[in-house]
Amino acid sequence: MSWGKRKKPLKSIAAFVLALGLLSGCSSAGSPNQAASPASKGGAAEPAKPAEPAKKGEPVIYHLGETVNPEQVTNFNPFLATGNWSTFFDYVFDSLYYFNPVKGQLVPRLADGEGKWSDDNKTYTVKLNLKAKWHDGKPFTADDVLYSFNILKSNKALDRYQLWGEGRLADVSAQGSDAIAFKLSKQFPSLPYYLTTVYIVPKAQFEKENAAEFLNKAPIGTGPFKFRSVNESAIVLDKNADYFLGAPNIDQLFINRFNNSSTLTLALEKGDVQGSTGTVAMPSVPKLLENPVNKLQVYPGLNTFSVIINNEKPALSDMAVRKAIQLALDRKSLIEKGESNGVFPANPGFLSSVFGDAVESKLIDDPAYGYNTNESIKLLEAAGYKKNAKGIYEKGGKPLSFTYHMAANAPAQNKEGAMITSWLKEIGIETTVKLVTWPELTKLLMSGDYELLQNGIQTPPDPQAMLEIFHSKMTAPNGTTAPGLNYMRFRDADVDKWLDEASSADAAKRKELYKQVQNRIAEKAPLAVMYNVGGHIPYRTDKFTGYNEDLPVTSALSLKQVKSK
Amino acid sequence: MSKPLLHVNELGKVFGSRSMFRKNEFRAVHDVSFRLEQGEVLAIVGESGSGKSTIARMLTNLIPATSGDIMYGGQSLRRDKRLGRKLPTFVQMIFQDPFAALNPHHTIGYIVGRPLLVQRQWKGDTRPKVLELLQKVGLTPAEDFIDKYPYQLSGGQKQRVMIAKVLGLAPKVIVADEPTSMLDVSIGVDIMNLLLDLKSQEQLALILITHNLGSAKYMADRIMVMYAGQMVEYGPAEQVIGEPLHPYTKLLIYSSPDPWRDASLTMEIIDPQGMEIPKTGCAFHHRCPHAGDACRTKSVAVTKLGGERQVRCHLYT
Amino acid sequence: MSKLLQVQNLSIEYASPRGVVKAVDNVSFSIGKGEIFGLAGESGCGKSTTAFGICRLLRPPARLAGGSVVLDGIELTELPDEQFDKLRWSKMSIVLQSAMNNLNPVLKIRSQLMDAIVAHEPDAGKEAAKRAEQLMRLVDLPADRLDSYPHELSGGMRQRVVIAMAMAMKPSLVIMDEPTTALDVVVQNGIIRKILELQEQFGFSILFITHDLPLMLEMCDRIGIMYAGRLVEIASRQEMKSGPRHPYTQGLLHSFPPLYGPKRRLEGIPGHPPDLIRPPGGCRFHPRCARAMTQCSSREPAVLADERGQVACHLYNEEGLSVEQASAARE
Amino acid sequence: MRYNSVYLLKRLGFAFITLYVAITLNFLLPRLMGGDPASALASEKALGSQEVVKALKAQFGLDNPSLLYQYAKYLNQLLHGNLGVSYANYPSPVADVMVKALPWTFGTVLTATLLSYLVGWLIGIRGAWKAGSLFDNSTLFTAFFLNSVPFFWIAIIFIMIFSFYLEWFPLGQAIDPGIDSFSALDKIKSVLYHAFLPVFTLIIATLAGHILVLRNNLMRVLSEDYMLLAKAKGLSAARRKYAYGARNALLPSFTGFMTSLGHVIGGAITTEIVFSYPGVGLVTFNAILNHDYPLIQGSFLFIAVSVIVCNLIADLVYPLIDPRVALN
Amino acid sequence: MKTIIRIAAACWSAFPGKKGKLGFVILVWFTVIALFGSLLAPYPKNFIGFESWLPPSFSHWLGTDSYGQDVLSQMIYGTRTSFWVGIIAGLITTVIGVTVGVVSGFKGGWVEESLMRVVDLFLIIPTLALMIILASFLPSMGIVSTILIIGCLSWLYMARSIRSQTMSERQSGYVEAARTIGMNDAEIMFREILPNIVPVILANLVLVTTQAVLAEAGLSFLGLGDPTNVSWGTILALANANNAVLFHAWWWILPPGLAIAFFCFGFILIGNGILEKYRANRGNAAL
Repeated sequence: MSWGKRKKPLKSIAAFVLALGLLSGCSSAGSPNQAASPASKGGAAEPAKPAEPAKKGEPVIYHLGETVNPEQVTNFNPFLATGNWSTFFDYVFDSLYYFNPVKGQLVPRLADGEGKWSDDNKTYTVKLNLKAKWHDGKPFTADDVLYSFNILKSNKALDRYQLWGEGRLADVSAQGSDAIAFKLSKQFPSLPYYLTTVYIVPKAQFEKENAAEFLNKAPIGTGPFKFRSVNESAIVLDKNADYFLGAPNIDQLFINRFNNSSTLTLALEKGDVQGSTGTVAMPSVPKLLENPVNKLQVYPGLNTFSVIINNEKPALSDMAVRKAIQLALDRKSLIEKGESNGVFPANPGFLSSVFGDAVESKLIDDPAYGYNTNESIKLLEAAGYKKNAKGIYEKGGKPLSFTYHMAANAPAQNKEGAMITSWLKEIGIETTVKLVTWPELTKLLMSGDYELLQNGIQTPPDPQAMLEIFHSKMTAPNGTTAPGLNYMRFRDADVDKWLDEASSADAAKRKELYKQVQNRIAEKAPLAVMYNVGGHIPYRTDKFTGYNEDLPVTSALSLKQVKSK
Repeated sequence: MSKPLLHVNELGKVFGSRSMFRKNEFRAVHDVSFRLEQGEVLAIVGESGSGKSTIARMLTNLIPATSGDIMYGGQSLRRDKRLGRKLPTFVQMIFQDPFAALNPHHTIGYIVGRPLLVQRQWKGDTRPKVLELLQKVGLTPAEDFIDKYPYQLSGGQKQRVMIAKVLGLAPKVIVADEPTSMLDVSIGVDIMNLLLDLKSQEQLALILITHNLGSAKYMADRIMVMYAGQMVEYGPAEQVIGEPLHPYTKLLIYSSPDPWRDASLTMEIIDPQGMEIPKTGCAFHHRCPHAGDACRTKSVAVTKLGGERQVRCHLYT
Repeated sequence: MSKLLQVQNLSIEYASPRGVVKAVDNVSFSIGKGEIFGLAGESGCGKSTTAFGICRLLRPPARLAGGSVVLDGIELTELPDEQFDKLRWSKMSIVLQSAMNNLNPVLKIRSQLMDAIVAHEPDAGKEAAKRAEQLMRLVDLPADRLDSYPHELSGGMRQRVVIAMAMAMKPSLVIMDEPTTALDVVVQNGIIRKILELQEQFGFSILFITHDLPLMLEMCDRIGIMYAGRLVEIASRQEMKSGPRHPYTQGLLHSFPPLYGPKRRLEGIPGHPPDLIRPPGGCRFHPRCARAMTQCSSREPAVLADERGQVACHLYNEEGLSVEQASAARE
Repeated sequence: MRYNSVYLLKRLGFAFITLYVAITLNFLLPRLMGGDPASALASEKALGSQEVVKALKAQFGLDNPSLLYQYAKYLNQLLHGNLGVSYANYPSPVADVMVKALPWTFGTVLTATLLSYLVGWLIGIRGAWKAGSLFDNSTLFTAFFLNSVPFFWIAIIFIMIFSFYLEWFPLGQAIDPGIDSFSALDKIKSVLYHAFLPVFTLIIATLAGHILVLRNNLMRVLSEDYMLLAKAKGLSAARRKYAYGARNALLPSFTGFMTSLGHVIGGAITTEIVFSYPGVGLVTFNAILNHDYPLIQGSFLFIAVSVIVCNLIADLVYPLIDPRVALN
Repeated sequence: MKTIIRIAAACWSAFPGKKGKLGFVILVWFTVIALFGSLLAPYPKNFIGFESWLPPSFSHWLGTDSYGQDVLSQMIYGTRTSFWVGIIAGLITTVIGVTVGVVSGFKGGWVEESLMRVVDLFLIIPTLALMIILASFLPSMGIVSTILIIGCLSWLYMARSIRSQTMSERQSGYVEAARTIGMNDAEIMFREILPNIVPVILANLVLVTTQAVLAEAGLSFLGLGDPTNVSWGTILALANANNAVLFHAWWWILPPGLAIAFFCFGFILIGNGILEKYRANRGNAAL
């Protein structure tokens, strides 16, 4: 044996392993689309840079960037709470109505116009647009709609918005071949908003499976885009030339997947993708906008970031303290420095500005609820608090010293938290910051085991639902689990009364009641609001045009209209 | 019969790991008996692997014996648990490698004084006693040495420190495991002389473990020759060297270089390259020019001959 | 006897953090063809360093500081590396201490033996394999041991392999640095007899280095004694046996307890070897010498060479008489 | 065959015990740390309704509070090759998710490890052989420095330089999004093109360790007597360097080669995140963010099993290349 | 003052070799910043009043970040966190590693077998992944848990190294010598053996400290650290999350990475120096 002989096998082993490693990688790259793509493989297009303008005869491809985990695109079953990526369904499936967060309105999709309430306001009838067709060519029928709603009834876990919950849907039935009647057990005027949360699926495909466990790898929808394939980097959708609301102008929609928003932002800047559904690194937005081809669409949303205050804890049960905290938040700074102007200032009355005229909009700019530390200090001193040696206000020997929980794992939010705690320090309120995991944060909220807690509260697309988080039926004393989102443990008899009244009142009356509730919330400061997070959608206008800015520009209905320049 | 200072009876040691998978045993020492009286020097001679160091370690209780017994002044090390604790004041050991046996991190004063404190033979400052001990082993002026660290000393000085440390506990028996083999010969002689002098002064018994027949003859009153874990020959030093009985002893003496030997002396040597020690019969039969059938099959017992001599060989049964 | 190796004023030193160590200082000796020359001394006296200096295997920071080494008429110290590499093993081979470390643990004996041959005769090929077997037979090892790894052999066998390897190119000089030190006496005896047998057969010269003076007196033709980097005495075996001249040699010889003769007290040599960074002035042995005189500490003794050998000690004047004898004769 | 049965049995036994402990650890750790994925999921999507929480818990088999019951169920499922169903990817089986991610990580990690070792060895050998030279000192300093740099920082710097400024490489991902319509050759090209930066990052980040280990080993070997003897024999420098020196220096680092896989996979987690590379690291990280117990367990199990298997392979190969091990 | 100079001079000569001295200078540099950060930093911690994305200038040597914070000041405050995380986690690791290593190396037998099997076992499981799991599942995250997690998971290699060192010490004669005078095990382990392996412990301490700093940076980068405490890792995480690359804000990306690298570099140099000196000493002792 000699060294010379030894060397060769070593080298060749190295080369073999190398090749093996990389080939195994690419074989798996190939396999999912072979398995999942029902369509035949397209002509061998050269690996052109995605952003190049389309040449003649080549498909027009729109590259949409999205931060989505690789595992989240393994399943295209829109019923499941997990393992899927909800934004995707908007392109492939239709719901009866689409909630347009830009205008706060419902847009009919599979429904043919607005539905009709019965006289007792307990039945809502929706007419169906039967021009719709499933991607596999089969006709769309009322049965599909009935199936899609009734499956939620039989699978509690799928009914994430509790449509079949207490006092809500009692029965869904067909009214002839082109209408569906939603019967309620109690008046529930918000029902149309809730209808936006259910995607209609083809009964023929789903009834063969258990909807709660169906791993849908080749989704069939009625939507503007057809599923073609999925690989490690993108979901590829073809245009639905037969779409009943008009065929898209682009031939293919690539949903390019990024794991982090930084890379996505860079891809946008470089033109690898033309738009995103929203998750970009907020601080990068101003830089993006330095390039005139980049635009940003911002609209308020349903998620309100706040310093949530536990109203049952000592000192925090004192309205003066809560108010002082509310006044110590410089919302403008938070929005500017923390969120780079990509969010909307929140309404001290809590209702998101997305709900248009139901919102008491004067509260937003009312200096009485704006940043004013002098006023904070005045309030505290008026309430009998005195500064101690450490410069912290105290009463009866008990200083205003609170724990301040926030989620770990969110650098921007933590930065904002640091800003807030330093402001609180300025007005003589001491905080001990505790960072916890997200589930732990939820647990603390539910059990009321916290004092101050920075987090967002997300509500369904319904003003009633948004305000009902202040209803006392949504809370429970500290130590017991809150049945609803009233984590603040806020109780106000008037608010309860007004909300109960609104739940069955007509539209005008409701608006009026909502405004009353909002004013009371602003006044009592059960929590200190920061900002509304909705959409902040960057998009490029250098290669494509025709975005509909009345909708989220990268939503299915807008992208349908987009065409290449 | 009066109780000897040290009585070793059928001592045996089996090393082995009994793992899940198989037994891996090695018989390091087998059936060794001897006795030692005050003022006596016994040399245990053998090649590496003969088991001589194992005996030294069993005598000082560094490793336990697996069979047989060691008795100090009639007390059994095996049965008398209390003896174990105070054994250090009874028997002490001098190690082969003075470079390693002194903790490089401590001063000479600490090293020599420490045993006194550990064995509660001294209270308070050990310095005067340490100075006295250093003086005794010829490290003079002792003041110069007491605060030094081992690395500041030469090999011979280190071995003297080792001896001083050992003397501190006033043991009755000292086991010296190749005390000079790591030292230059000119220094080694001094150490041997020191040990002999101390032996007479302090009325010690000395066990010298060595592979060097010359040193054994120089130091010892009696010599015990070890081979493959067994004692093969025992007797007064002059006799064992002068008129060896066992073929192995003869081989050993013949192989030891000595320019003054009788040049005409020749010997038939059987050198079974790499062959393992036989498991049956006499352990030496594969190298023995006189081996007969009995040697190959029958194990040998010790034969006691006149004049205190003992030999383990079929030739003398 | 013609000279095979001539070492003249060899000096080797190395830098240590505390200063320059003169490990070998002005050492001169020669070895005749077919002669076994022993170099003896205690640890640190520079005997191994001398050997490494001769075959240019000094490891940094040790370096040759001066002197010349002539092997078979070739001046070795100035030879370029490539030429010296060709000369290695073919003219001069070396046997190191018999530790496990002598052989490459991951190569079979066969390839290590063949390496030595192929390095000098790249075309040897099959013939090299045959020669490897012959070499094994030479040292009484079965040829099938060629396929063993070093760890599968006993210490004595390994040393035999190393000796076999040293014979591979039939060198004219074999340097043996403590070849048997770590071995048991019986094994040592076997190997020494094998070395003598091979030497008789092939007639090479041996530079034999050991601290074991009795062993040396049994096998070497001439013996040089080193102390603290200097060669203090050279004498034939007979002269050595009958009575060395240098007080150090005398002391050393009397430090080995003899096997024969009546028991008598040995004296050894008091003190310990000097620190070679700051060696004592004059004769380096004088601090330990029982017969030291005033001049010993101030003047380096000249080397006296005569028919009995050579000695560097103030006790002896030009005539080879001791100073006492000389002064006694004068009076 | 140099194997002896005891050695073989011992290694296999250890591999199995390790596997068992890893399995148990995988089960226990996430649960002991607290957290309740069902409530978290429910509160995210279902407004904190207890009814939905209950339904979700039942769905994921968390309704039985007994840890022992869950453990038994977990082991039983494992025996049937069932790693459970991912929460976040419900109803995708964990195995499916892992099988998709594994090739990417193994491709990059193995390639990077092999190349890194190769380059590190070569540099280390050269450095030790010429110890004290300019080359040695500069590589040593660079290695010390690189040894101290976080993987993800290198990744960010690479993205900044090579992807953003120079635009030589993509900003991340493993393949071109249009792969669907590519020819086989273009697919391979695309994969290699995308893998370059992540692999390069892993190489740079791990190179230093290999250089240092090999250099130290070789320095030690060079002081051995057989190296001196090899020189005395007149062997050529190349033969001394490789057959005598490097080979002895490589062997101790061979087992390290396999164990270092775990370290590299650890580093690959942050690297994959920066490069949006769809491997095990990214899956693990996302699973952790989603509190997806079965997926975390699965990903852990896959990592552990791979490393255990690699170790076992190393243990079995070792006696073939180092004769000393066989005796043991 | 004089004593400080004397101590400094003693330290200076204690650090072996040029590399060790360079490492010492780096260590002193970071120590001074860590200890006197609040005096050195030009602006207060987390002050956000400046314009965002300012490139380096005289008033902001390292520019400002997306929040309008002075990067230099953040770096200086970050030094403190990273420094203490490294040191404390390193000490925890050392205590565990030394205890396990010394006990298993000294005791041998089943104690060693079982401890080392555990070590082998955990060595196989990737530590960073394990840390991520622990960190992300802990109900609350703070600097203390970061330190504990890092400290408790990094001792494996150290235990091994200390064990092998202890084993070689155990074989050296002074341990047997200590036994023969009747010292008990604890005394031998901690009075006799421990002082002799101090250099090895120090060298290991230095290494685990750098590992701790790197691990903290990694966890912070993944958002699993404690963002209320500014550290080099959180600065990098913020730079990455806020897309400093897009803004060409190299002044926000390079300093934290380089700081981590230099800090660890300094420590590794010191460790290497200690080990080299130790080996040299041992070598000489054996001669």
